[in-house]
Amino acid sequence: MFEAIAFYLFAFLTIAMFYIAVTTSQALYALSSLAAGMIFISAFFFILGADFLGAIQIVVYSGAVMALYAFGMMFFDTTRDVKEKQGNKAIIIGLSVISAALVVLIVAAPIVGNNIEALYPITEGAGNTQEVGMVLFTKYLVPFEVAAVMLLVAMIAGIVLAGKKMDLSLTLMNEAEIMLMKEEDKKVLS
Amino acid sequence: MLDHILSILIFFPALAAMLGFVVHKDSMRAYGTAVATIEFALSLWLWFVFDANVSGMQFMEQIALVPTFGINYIVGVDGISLFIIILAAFFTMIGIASLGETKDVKNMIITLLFLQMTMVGVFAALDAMVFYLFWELSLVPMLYIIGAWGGPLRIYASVKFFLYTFAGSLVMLVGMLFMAYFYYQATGEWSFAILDWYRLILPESFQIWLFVAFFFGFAIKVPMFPFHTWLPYAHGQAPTIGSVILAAILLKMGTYAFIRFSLPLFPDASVYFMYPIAILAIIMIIYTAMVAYAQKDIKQVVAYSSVSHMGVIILGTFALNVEGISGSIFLMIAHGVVSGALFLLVGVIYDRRHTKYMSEFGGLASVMPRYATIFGLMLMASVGLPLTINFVGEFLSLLGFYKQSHILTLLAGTAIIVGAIYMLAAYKKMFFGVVTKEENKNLPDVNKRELIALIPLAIITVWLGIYPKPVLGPINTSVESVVGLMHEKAITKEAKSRIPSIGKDIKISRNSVEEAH
Amino acid sequence: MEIGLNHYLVLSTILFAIGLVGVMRRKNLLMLFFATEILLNAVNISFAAISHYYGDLTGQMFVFFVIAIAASEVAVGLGLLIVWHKKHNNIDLDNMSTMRG
Amino acid sequence: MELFLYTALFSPLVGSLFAALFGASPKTKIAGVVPSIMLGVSLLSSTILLVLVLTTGHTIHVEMMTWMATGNLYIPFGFVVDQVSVTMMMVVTLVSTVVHVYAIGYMDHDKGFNRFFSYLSAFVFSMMILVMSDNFAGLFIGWEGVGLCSWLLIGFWYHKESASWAANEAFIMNRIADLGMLIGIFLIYWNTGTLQYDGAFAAMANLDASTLTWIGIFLFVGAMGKSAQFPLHTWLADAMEGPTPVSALIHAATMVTAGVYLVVRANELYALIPHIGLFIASLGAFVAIFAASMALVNRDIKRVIAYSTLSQLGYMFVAAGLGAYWVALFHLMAHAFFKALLFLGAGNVMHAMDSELDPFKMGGLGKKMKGTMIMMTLASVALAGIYPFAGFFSKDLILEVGFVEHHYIIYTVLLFTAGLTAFYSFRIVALIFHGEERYKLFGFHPHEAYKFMLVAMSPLLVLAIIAGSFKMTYFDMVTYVLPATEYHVHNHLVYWIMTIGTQLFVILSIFYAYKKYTSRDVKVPDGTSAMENSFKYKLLINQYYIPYFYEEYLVKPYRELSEIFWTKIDQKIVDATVDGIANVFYQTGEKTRVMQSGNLSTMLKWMVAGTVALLSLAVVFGLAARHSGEIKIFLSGLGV
Repeated sequence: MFEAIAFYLFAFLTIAMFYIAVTTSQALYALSSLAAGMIFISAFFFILGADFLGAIQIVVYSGAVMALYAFGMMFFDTTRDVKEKQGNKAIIIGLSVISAALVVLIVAAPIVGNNIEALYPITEGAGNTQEVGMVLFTKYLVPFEVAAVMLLVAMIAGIVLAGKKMDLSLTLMNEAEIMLMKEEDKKVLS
Repeated sequence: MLDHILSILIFFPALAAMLGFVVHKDSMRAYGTAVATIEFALSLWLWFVFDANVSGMQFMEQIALVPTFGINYIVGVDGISLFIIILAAFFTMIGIASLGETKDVKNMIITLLFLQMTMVGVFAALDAMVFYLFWELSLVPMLYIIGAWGGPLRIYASVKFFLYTFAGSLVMLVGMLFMAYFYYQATGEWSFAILDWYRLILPESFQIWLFVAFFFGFAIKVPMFPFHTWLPYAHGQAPTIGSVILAAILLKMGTYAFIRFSLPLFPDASVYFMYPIAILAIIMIIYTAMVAYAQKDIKQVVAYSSVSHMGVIILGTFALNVEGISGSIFLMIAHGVVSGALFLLVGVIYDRRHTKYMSEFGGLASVMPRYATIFGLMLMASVGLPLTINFVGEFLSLLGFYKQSHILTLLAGTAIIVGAIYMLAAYKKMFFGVVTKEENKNLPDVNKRELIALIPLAIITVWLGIYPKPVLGPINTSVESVVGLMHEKAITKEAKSRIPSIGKDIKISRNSVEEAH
Repeated sequence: MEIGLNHYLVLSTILFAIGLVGVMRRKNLLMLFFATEILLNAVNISFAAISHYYGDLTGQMFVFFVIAIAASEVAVGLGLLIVWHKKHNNIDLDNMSTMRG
Repeated sequence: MELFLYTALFSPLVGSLFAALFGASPKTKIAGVVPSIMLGVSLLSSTILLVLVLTTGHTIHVEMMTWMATGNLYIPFGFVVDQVSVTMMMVVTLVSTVVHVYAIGYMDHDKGFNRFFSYLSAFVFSMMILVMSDNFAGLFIGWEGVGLCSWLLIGFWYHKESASWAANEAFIMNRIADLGMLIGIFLIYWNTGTLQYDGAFAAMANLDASTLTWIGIFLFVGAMGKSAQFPLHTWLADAMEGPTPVSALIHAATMVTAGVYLVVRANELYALIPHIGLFIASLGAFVAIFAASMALVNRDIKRVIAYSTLSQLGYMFVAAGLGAYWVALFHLMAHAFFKALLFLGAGNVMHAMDSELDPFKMGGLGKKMKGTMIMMTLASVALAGIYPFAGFFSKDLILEVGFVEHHYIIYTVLLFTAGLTAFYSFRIVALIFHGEERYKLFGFHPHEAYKFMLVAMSPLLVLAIIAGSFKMTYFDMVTYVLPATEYHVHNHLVYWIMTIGTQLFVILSIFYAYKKYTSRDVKVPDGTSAMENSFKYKLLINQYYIPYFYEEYLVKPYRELSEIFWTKIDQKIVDATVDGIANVFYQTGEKTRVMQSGNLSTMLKWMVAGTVALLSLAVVFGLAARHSGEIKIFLSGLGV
């Protein structure tokens, strides 16, 4: 019963948050609601007994990813409304709803799931984190390491890409210098 | 070395081509000639050690590639493929040796050597997948030759050549996959080995569908009417060497594949489709001969004449008896030699005048007597004069088909008339009359380098015309086993009666199948 | 009122649909990234749910890797975004049409 | 003995190759002399063989090597010297030796002297293969070989448009006939299993009549082409574009008689199908009168002789068709001698008149060219068939054959033709050598040919006179292999009436021609006289409009059809279809390219649309798989 209440509550909350995230024209609203949605999602992980994932979700999304987003948004003028030309809404909504309906149809079909066998069954009596660790460091060791390398690469890539011309700082420059720079290359900064 | 002679023959040119990248530009011609000569010598050695009394495959090699699906690298040679391999080596050799002044000789020679690998590979392959691989690979160097060294319309011509033949081969690939699947269904094992497939007897309806699938791939390559239109463009735009190789070897892949695949795999379907194909062949013979007569460009005349001659080859193949099939294989070689030589000859005059229009010439017989003589010899070979190489093939092909249908042979026999008409008309326009054009008055006669290519061809033309036995003997032995196999495999009454039984024991081919495993 | 696998899958689908709406509707590159994150998370829920209901850890492993990939995607994506912004002074999708066929 | 056989066969080839060595170099006498000597050797060997065959009655049969062998087919290079082939060998080598020697003088001033001898000797070699071969395939080699050499030699002066045209015409027309021959060979092979003469003829006795008839027809079609029988006759007159020795050798004495030789060789076949034989005879009789009529008016001496050849070939076919094979062969031999002589004489005249061929522009040449005149007159007498010249024994024999076999229509036609023959022969003799010296008007300075040319011609002259006396010897010899039917009119009175009547008729014709064309009234025709404008004259001078018909209704349509095939069908239909298919894909790409606007947002929409499509497919297939049973029932309900 508790589980059901929790599920519906968080389901409502996530849907609402994400709905705001995709519809609002305020970047800050979108960012905030996205972050909230992410955290609510972690609730599902906890309900499902995937404690480790829940923790990861919070750490990564609300911590790292959101920080990154916020960082990114600082570059742009977030106070401004995001102007978006709206296309044909019917198509967008229609396509989304149809695909959702189809996916539901597929997953609801009893043909799926009747004959699935657990490849790495959950060990009784061990905590979720422990289980995850066991599988992760045995069967998935190589992908895990590769993922680590990938993250490192992504980090470096992010720094390199975003860090071009980082050495100039607008705050340390006086007006004349900024004007001069704008003359030279109008596209550098907004 | 003898055990791996075929692999050496296939991969030696490719390896040499790789090394060719580091050879200096100026010594490339000598390098290419040397490589091609070694290859040719090897192919002659293959002939020398070939046992003409064995009808099955010889020098077989087998390396597993994808064992799960029965795809193996299997190569072998019998009397049917032996001479085409030699011909391929021969033409690459004289092609490189007589290569005129073209831009980028180095790349041309490298391309030619790669092409040679694919050509030898196609004729030696005994696994359908390997065959298909080489078959498709052969398109690439040719595409490159036409597209890079061709005439003004070269891009159109090369793309048309590539896409057209490629589209056909894809249908063929589907056919091969089905064939392998049927084999799997029948035996519980996957196999793409042709010799395994030979043992499979399919119901007639399956045979018909598979035959059609294979037919598209082969017919476009041959090219049979109405799939022939890529050929005039390809020949018209290709440089001389490209046309020579294309006409002499690449076209033979189609007819060779008919004999290697269609006939023994689908004997009933072959009988079923004999008349339609014969009618197509007759249209090819007469129609393209007439089109050739209407051409203004000497190279197009030779190109269309190729199509016309290929019609006779197809007809001989579908005679379904030893005489006809032997004749058609012999004619493949003959046509290779003769049309190759004719394209070389056209190249000679093109190098001098940079035009191929016959109206630009006239009276060349007095200006270039040696050229006119060799051209005349090849012309006579092309129209099938006895004691030249073409006659043996044409005679046997028509003789063979006469057994199947009198009227159709009579119609096909007009090849000797219509062939003479366009060839003589072209010869008259180019060589007879008085020299009218000022620039033709001082044309130099054929030079040494061109003679290096032309004299051997002339000698072969006459030699095999008078004494075809060294070639015809091995061909005959292998063809007998093919016909015997077909007769034994045939299930319909019609096919049993159309395909003659060979009195001799055809166990030989079975044995060689077993040896393969 | 037992919550079954299908509940989660339906939830996941709805979230996915919202994500799709975002992907198609948004003309701002940054917002597009948001929408992509929604898509990924929607899938994550179904992975976790399937993992739970079938007692198999593979689903969770997948989620783990998806999160890792999402993180690196954000890092690289944002980097590119910044470069683009520096160059063109906007991040409007309609201006990105250099790949016109 | 094999040595002589091979010598006879291959020495012309050696000569040819020797001359070919000098092919590209300027004129060398040796290139003419050596082939002539080689032919002399060949003649000598043939003579030895003849003597051998004549005295012992043995035949020589050798097999040199295998040519083609595959399946059940086995064709060797085999040669046979029997009574028939040795006769042909003698004719061929003798006439060609004479012609070679003659040509050394005739071609003296020609640039292509060396080339000429190479071709000419190659021709002799081919002809020897043709007559000596012991199988049909070998015959076909020679058959095509002589065709090739004929092409080369007719078009020898290739700078002349008419010559190269005539060469091509001859080759192509022969090819049409060769197809018939080829089909005949195929029929023989598939019905008898061999192409060797002896084996094939032995097996033919067991074949049914319709097969034999077809074989006979197709082989004869081949013979019709080579021997220029109607309707494939037009090439022979045009072939006179070649040098005159060529006309003498190829288009009078040897190659054109190959058709007769074929029928004679295949006598065992034709004996089984007399109805075909009758057809051959009828066609022969028709050609005899048909060609003779064209010869009456023609104003080109070589063409007149060519028509005369055609006419005589008709005679030979009458004999062969009626089963009198030995008579046909005998006439072939006699004809070769006097016709070659006639041609060589005409060559002398041409030489003297700077290649002028119109006899009306000559006249009175007899004073300057006595030797030539005598020879041509005697050859014409022989041709006309006056006792005791060769023509009397051979040609009158054919008339007798017609009479004895009760084919009176043929007999009458041939008799009438004999008169025509005499008339046109002496028409040109009179026009050339007698009467007014009209050539002076045109500024010619005629001179007699070289002495050695006349000497070279003399063997032919002798043979033209005395060949008839060998008749019985010859009969005894060839009847070893040919049916030995004697043709005698049993009633002596009838015999004498026939013979004397024929002789008188012929002599009258000669006198009429002589009188008509030596008179002072003979003028160079200028197209104004009433006779020249009459329909009959026009019909004859235009060769019954047959060449015109061929040109208009066969050659032109072929050319136009070719053009249509190329420009309309090949380019507009076949190729356009292929390009059209390619274009469908190309245009689809062009059209759908718009989808790829480059706008990320649009592309994302397309992506989602694609996802939806794939998902729908998955659902549809899932449902179909689930409900396959119901679907099948439903479909069967619909009657699918």
